[in-house]
Amino acid sequence: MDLSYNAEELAFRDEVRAFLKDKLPQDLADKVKKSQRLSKNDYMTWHRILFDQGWITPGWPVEYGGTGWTAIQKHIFDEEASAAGAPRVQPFGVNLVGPVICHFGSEEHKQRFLPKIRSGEEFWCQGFSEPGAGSDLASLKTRAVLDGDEWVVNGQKTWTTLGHYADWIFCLVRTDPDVKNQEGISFLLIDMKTPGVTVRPIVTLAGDHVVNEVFLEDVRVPAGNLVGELNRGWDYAKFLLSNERTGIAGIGASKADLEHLKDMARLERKNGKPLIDDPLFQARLAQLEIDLMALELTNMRVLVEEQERGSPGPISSLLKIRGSEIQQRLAEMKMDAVGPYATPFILEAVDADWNGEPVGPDYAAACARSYFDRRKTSIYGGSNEIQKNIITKAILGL
Amino acid sequence: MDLSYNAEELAFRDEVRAFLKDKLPQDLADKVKKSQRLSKNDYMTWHRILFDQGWITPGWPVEYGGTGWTAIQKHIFDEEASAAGAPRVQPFGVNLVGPVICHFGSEEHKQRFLPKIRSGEEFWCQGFSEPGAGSDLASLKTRAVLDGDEWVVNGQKTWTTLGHYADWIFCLVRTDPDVKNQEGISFLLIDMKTPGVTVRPIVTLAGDHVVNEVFLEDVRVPAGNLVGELNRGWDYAKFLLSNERTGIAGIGASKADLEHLKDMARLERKNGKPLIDDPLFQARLAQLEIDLMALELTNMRVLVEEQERGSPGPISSLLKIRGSEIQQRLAEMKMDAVGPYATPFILEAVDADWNGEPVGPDYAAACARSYFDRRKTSIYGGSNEIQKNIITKAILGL
Amino acid sequence: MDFSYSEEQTLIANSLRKLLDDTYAQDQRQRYLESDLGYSADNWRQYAELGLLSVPFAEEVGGFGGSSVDVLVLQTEFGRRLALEPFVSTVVLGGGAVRLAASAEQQAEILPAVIAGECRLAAALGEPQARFDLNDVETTARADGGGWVLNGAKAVVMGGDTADKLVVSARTGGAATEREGLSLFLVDADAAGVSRRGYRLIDGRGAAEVTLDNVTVDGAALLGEPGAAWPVIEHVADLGNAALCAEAVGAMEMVNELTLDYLKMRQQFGRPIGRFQVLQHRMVDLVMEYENARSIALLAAMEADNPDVTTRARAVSAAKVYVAGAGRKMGQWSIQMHGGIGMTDEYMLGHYAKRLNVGEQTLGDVDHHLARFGAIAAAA
Amino acid sequence: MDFSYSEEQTLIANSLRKLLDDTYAQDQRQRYLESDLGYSADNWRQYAELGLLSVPFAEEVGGFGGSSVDVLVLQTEFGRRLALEPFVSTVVLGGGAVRLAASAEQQAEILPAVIAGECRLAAALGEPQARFDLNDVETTARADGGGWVLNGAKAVVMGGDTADKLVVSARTGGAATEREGLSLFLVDADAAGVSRRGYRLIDGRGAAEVTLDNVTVDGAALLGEPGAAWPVIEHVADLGNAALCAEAVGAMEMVNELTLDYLKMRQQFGRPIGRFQVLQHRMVDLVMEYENARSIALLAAMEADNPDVTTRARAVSAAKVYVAGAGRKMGQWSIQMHGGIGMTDEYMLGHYAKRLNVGEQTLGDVDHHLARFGAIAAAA
Repeated sequence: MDLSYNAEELAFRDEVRAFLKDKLPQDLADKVKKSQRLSKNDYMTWHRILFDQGWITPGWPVEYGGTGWTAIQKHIFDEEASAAGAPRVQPFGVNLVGPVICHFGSEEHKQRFLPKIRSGEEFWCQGFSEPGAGSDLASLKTRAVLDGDEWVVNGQKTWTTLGHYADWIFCLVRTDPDVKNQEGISFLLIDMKTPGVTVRPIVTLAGDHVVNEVFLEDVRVPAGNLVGELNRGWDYAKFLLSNERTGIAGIGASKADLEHLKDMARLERKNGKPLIDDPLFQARLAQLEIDLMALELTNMRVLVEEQERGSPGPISSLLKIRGSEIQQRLAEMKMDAVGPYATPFILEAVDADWNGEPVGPDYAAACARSYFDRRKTSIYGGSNEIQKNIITKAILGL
Repeated sequence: MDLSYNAEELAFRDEVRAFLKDKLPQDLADKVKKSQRLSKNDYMTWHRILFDQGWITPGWPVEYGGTGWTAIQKHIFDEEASAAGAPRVQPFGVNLVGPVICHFGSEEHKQRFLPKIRSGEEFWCQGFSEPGAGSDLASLKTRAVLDGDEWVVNGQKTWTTLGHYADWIFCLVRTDPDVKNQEGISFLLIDMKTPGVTVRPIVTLAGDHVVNEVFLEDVRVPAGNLVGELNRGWDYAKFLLSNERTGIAGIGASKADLEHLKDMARLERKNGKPLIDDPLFQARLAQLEIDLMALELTNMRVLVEEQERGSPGPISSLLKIRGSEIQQRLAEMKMDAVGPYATPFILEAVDADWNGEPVGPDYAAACARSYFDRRKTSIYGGSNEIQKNIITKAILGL
Repeated sequence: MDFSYSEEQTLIANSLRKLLDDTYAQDQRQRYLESDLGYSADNWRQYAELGLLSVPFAEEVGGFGGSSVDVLVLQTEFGRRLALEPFVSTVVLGGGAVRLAASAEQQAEILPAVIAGECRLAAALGEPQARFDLNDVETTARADGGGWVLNGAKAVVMGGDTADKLVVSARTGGAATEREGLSLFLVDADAAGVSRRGYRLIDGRGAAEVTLDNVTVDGAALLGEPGAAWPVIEHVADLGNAALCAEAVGAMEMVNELTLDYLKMRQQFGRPIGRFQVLQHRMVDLVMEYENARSIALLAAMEADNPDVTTRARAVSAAKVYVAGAGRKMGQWSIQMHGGIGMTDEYMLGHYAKRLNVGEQTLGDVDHHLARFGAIAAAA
Repeated sequence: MDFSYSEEQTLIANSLRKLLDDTYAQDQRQRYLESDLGYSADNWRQYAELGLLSVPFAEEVGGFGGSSVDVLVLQTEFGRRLALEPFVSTVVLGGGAVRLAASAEQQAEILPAVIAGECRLAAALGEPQARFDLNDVETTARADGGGWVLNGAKAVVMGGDTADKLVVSARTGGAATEREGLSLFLVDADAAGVSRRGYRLIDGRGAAEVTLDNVTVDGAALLGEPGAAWPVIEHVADLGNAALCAEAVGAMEMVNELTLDYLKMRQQFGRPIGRFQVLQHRMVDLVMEYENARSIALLAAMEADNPDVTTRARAVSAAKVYVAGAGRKMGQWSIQMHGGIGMTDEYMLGHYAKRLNVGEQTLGDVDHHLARFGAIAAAA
């Protein structure tokens, strides 16, 4: 047993740190640390830096551009990048559809799509959820009917994150309506510029436009855009979702967030002392840090196991549940930390190019907004209730 | 709106206080306040004092010995008795079978049983739960078959509180095995001295003998001991259980317990100061007291409504859930309050006639024991999960 | 013991409910929010006409002579519909300070316009460095001839963006966080030297940062005796918290209504999601939180007018702790039970959660009131 | 990074598990509990023969030279079976104090008998007034010729009822709760002036109140330099807590095994109760608590030997907070999920809950370690 990094891992960490120090633009890191809203350009700037470094798709098979990193190395990269204030790499191309294409796509798919995912030339979004198919994803209704050598797609997708930035959408569509739910679903790639695709923004209660509805009306898609086998889309979706869940624990980002919270709590004052020395606040902060430590170690255990055995397995549901709860508690404590200044809502104050005077301390503007925004972490990627159902079946056998 | 007692109620409270001051034996109150184990004699002493006062069965119809008190008056009595350290009146005769006999029993039942319940001459216990019928009480298997003018009873009851003290047991028995669960059950009164009745103690993890198994083997019971109509026992059980739940919230006892906890926290020291001034402990104590205040007021709202409308209704499930949680939190905080002295387990130290030297402060011996014992409050009387199922159906309509 | 509204209270609750039903459909509310004013001037006028703005004031000045329970009756309705008009800041806080601190002459001078809906008030009590301690006042008032000169900054003044007059706490004596030496002044919001930065709170209500730079007021602006305002400030905060608790209870009622409806309507896995036991039990938790919150909010309203500060503080701080805690949990749980739709601006649920959030963090958060209650409970 | 046992650790874990499987059936355990000794003398001998009592000691004195991770391997097995032998008090606490404080000569004098299973130790560090502060020592040691005279009282000394020798902390200087001026002495449990009141803890393990009334010891009884024992005392408590966490993790493993089995077996409403979603999700919570508890207990074991007190304290106090909290919740939830049967003495579940309870409240409870961790975290 040895819970510390070995020499090789430490050397890798140094390499990552040097890279981040050298290549991560300071203004970008500042935006992230202040929880400001990032533009598509901000995301893509960082994406291209990683691409140039050859580090944009660590999880892919090496022959398609993967780095060959171990699970631990991936974790180290994630943690260091978060600590340095790197933006989150948008996962839709890189972590979601990319691996599906690598594993199940045709040679044409690989050549057509993978390079542009890596270079960032094409931005992807995800077309899974529908108004009537949330937790019960398999009940989705979007239909694709073959007409000559084209699929004609009709239906509606929702909660499409950054769909308004996207060039392509990967969709689950029903290609056989006569079989039971999970069967008869296929995995289809659709160009967002195709006639009949309409994107409508959904504004969240935090005042942001991040997610969208995507309407598909007689959208004609080349037959060759279907990935893998017809009516096997559910298998690919499960493969994809289990990749999604691992990242979703967000340990690295939460560790960085905790440091930010501590910095705030050192500046805020209560009863004439730094808030961080207030017994109640300190105890709550300590409990949160301890819970994060425990989860981080469990995450490492899972990673090491994954490294030895192959895939992450249902245990990733467990990481997702706890990881999302911790992200929410962090946002909650930040909001509590700023006291009365949590309530003023100056939406433009979280825009990076805003030059106005903040209301209260400059870190206050993002707090209530983040608190409400973070409620989504226990909903998306399969709600925590769904994760518990998965564990119930897959691990407990109940 | 007026949340204070009116003049009549205040006068009643004074009357109760005077009675308690005058009639509650000091040594009995001391035992209760120290959470010592009470003997049958202790319980019966207090029972007889209340009987002599005419206050033993406030909930009964006046013609059978009820006091005619309003719901508020009953609450006042309960609260004052708890605060003064009166033992809990054992409910099996007085609150459970008594009202059933009053409402559904024959004239013979009333004349035969009610006076001796009131006088305490006969001690009752409850024969509902079975090894295979806990939460799912309606699946009970104890059979009663009519043989001439006698029921022949075979089966096993469990969790029979104070069955070893009891003269009589009221049982749910299956009298028609061919209909679905809730039907075919009858309500039968059985003399514990009848041949074939065997009581076996169950020792709890707190080291106490309070509950028992009761084995019924070819027990012959006069046909006339069946209460109400044949195969209608489930209705009487529901009537009885909803009475049980109201009392189970235990607001009065919890208020007394909270004062005891505060006294302990004033004596215990942490970091050189009284524990009650420790910020974490004080905050937790405050939250508990506030939760109890809120529940007490909700309880009063329910009582006033009950007074206006008749029966308590499904809302009593809500009181039971929160009331039992508060009882458990009180026990938990007492255990936490005594720190290292919570772990020594000197069972005899909670016996009233024990003269030994305590380990640690004299209030410490009962703490861990009570903590474990209180786990039962969210299990008995229909577990809190069952209560939530009841509310789901009866109030929410889900 | 009686938990029901009087006949008069029932009448007024019903008429207010009807008015709000007619004027607070979601699209109407959205329009108020998007307007510069941030609420409906029309409704404000109607409240005045219905006499709602007169509730807690003495009959001598044209008031209704009502109690905090009467305020609760109104606030519960405002909470149910998330009304945006500055009732709390004008009637409960600003008006509360005036009626508790000011002389009869001053009240006769100030309050009739308030009652008529012609003068909106706000209480500028908190300061940027003070967190929730209203005795932490650095704003100063210096005697100058017969009048006073005020300097300082006030933070997150609810209703301060649209108020006509501000009740400002300032230090005329004492040091740092002392309770002695505080005074209250009534200041015209557009007086020379007063600058306001108005903004919206996360629930859409208006507030402001207020700066006082050599603001000159005359002697009549001082409400009550100089240096003796602390008991009034503390009482005003209690009145405000009792009112915010009542408003929260109204909002909670709707949270539960929306959530229960959604559980019955929303189908997943071939049945209403309300058939899943985990959601059923969570819904029971929501109901329990609501019932207890309502109980203790009633207590706070009953005691909010109590001049005995210990009894009043115990009830109000208990209510604030319970209601704020329940409100946060209910907001979180109800959004979770809705899933994605609960996260959208289009659906009302989130607006209720935000309203509960603002109530929670106004005039002292849970920790603040837990400590206040705890000190009383430990001593008792 | 490697979370697995070494080959040697796996071997020893397996042989200990086999021994305990053979000797700790429920009725056997009950007999040990009912005996005067309170554990199995036979097992104790076998532990010695297997070399288990030598694990943390230096090879020079016949020890195995093992680490706290090796102790974790054993403690997890002891926890799984709720073994009653005084391993923690003798090997981890008493033995830990000797190996960290005593000179090489003293260790050579004392430890071989310990390793051979012929001398049981206990660490008498806590005092009746001290709550969990081991620097709050009122017991005094007065120099007397070449030796010392000890007076005072020690509280809830785990294993103190059957120990042959006690490691006693006493004040040779300093005042009140100062960390300076503390010394450790090895005292024969049956020395003149030592009186012990033995009793059982709620989980059945033995402990004692110890009174020292003019107890005379010679100079060799002093372990280490006089007045400089605090770092050793603090380290011994960390070793103890790491071991208790490991034991708790073993117990939790069984709690989950019992509960999951029960969910599958117990039928109500015509199906296994494990088909009810509320119980399913609660069982998932149990699994999550267990996995995280195990993770952080490993960290505590890894760091428990670290001489850097900040790193060590951070890991051990974090583990204690997490494991104690998880243990309490798991005890409560698992009993609840069992219903009545979980409340009985006949069924093993309650015994696991009681063991978790004692671990939680030994050598500092959650609040104690939350404050210790919090101070480090706030400074970092």
